[in-house]
Amino acid sequence: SGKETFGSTAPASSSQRLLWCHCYHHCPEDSTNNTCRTDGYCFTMVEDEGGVPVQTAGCLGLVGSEFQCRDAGNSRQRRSLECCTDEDYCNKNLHPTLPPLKPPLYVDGKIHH
Amino acid sequence: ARLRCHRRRLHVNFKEMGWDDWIIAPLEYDAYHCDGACDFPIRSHLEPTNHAIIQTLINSMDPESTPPTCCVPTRLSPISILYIDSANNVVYKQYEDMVVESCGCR
Amino acid sequence: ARLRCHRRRLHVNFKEMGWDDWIIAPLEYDAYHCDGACDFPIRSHLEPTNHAIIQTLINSMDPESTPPTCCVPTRLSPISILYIDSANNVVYKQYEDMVVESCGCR
Repeated sequence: SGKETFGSTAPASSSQRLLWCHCYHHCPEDSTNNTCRTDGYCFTMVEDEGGVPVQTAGCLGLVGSEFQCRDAGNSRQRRSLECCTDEDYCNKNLHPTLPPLKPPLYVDGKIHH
Repeated sequence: ARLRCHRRRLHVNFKEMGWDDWIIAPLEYDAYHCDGACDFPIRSHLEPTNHAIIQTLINSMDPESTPPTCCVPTRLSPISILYIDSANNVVYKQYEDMVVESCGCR
Repeated sequence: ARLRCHRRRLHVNFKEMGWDDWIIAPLEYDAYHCDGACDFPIRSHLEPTNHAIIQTLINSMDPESTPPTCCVPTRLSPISILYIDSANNVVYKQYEDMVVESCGCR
């Protein structure tokens, strides 16, 4: 699930200023020093990859940010994403944590995973 | 894990395609192509549409019901080709959308 | 054989996505998505670019070296959504590119 910390400041683009973000794991090809720029939001995400929490970070565009930053509550993979826009590299201060494991389904007395 | 959506090399050789009987120049050029995964969240440099974002979210909720979005060219540029037309004239023409400049998830 | 590139149903339910805490209406809509093969020759209604045609030809010459082109939305339309924003205002906004109108090979 996604925690959106949009805060009161409007996204970068409304003042035509692009926001710098910290990025790792899939930065743009022309990225330098693990940074990227966007008209929207910085994000940090943690996801469960085979039992190991993997953290990624980067830039999300303004288009669709209401959807991506909120994420869908019940994605198959455990993950948590947070967005920010208040200052350059604000995603360095985001530390999302994995949502709790969903309890197995109890149906007709048997445990169904 | 599969690499994420990015531009990859694709060298086109018109001679190998058997087109050197009508194309004079260039006989080869770098067209590039797009390949790689489009998974959540789709980064800004992949310029997703709202639909691509919605589809990606639904794919992550129910992968069997909906495929992920696809990594395709989002910006292309032309090249000019010198060739012999069907009336045996030598023609120099600009062909649009021949070279991938950037890729995105759609 | 796999069906050729075409538009398929995709019903989006914002409530199932957990968004009924900020979206007032509509709580569901038909977004559609694109799926299917892009094989040679790419028909005109799939509006291939020159690059898509070249890539398709090279894929048919050497499938291992180059993937086929991908079936993606080529025309999209907006929908308007009534929602509550982060400052608790009720907002009615048009979201571009939310519904697939046609698909093509790119």
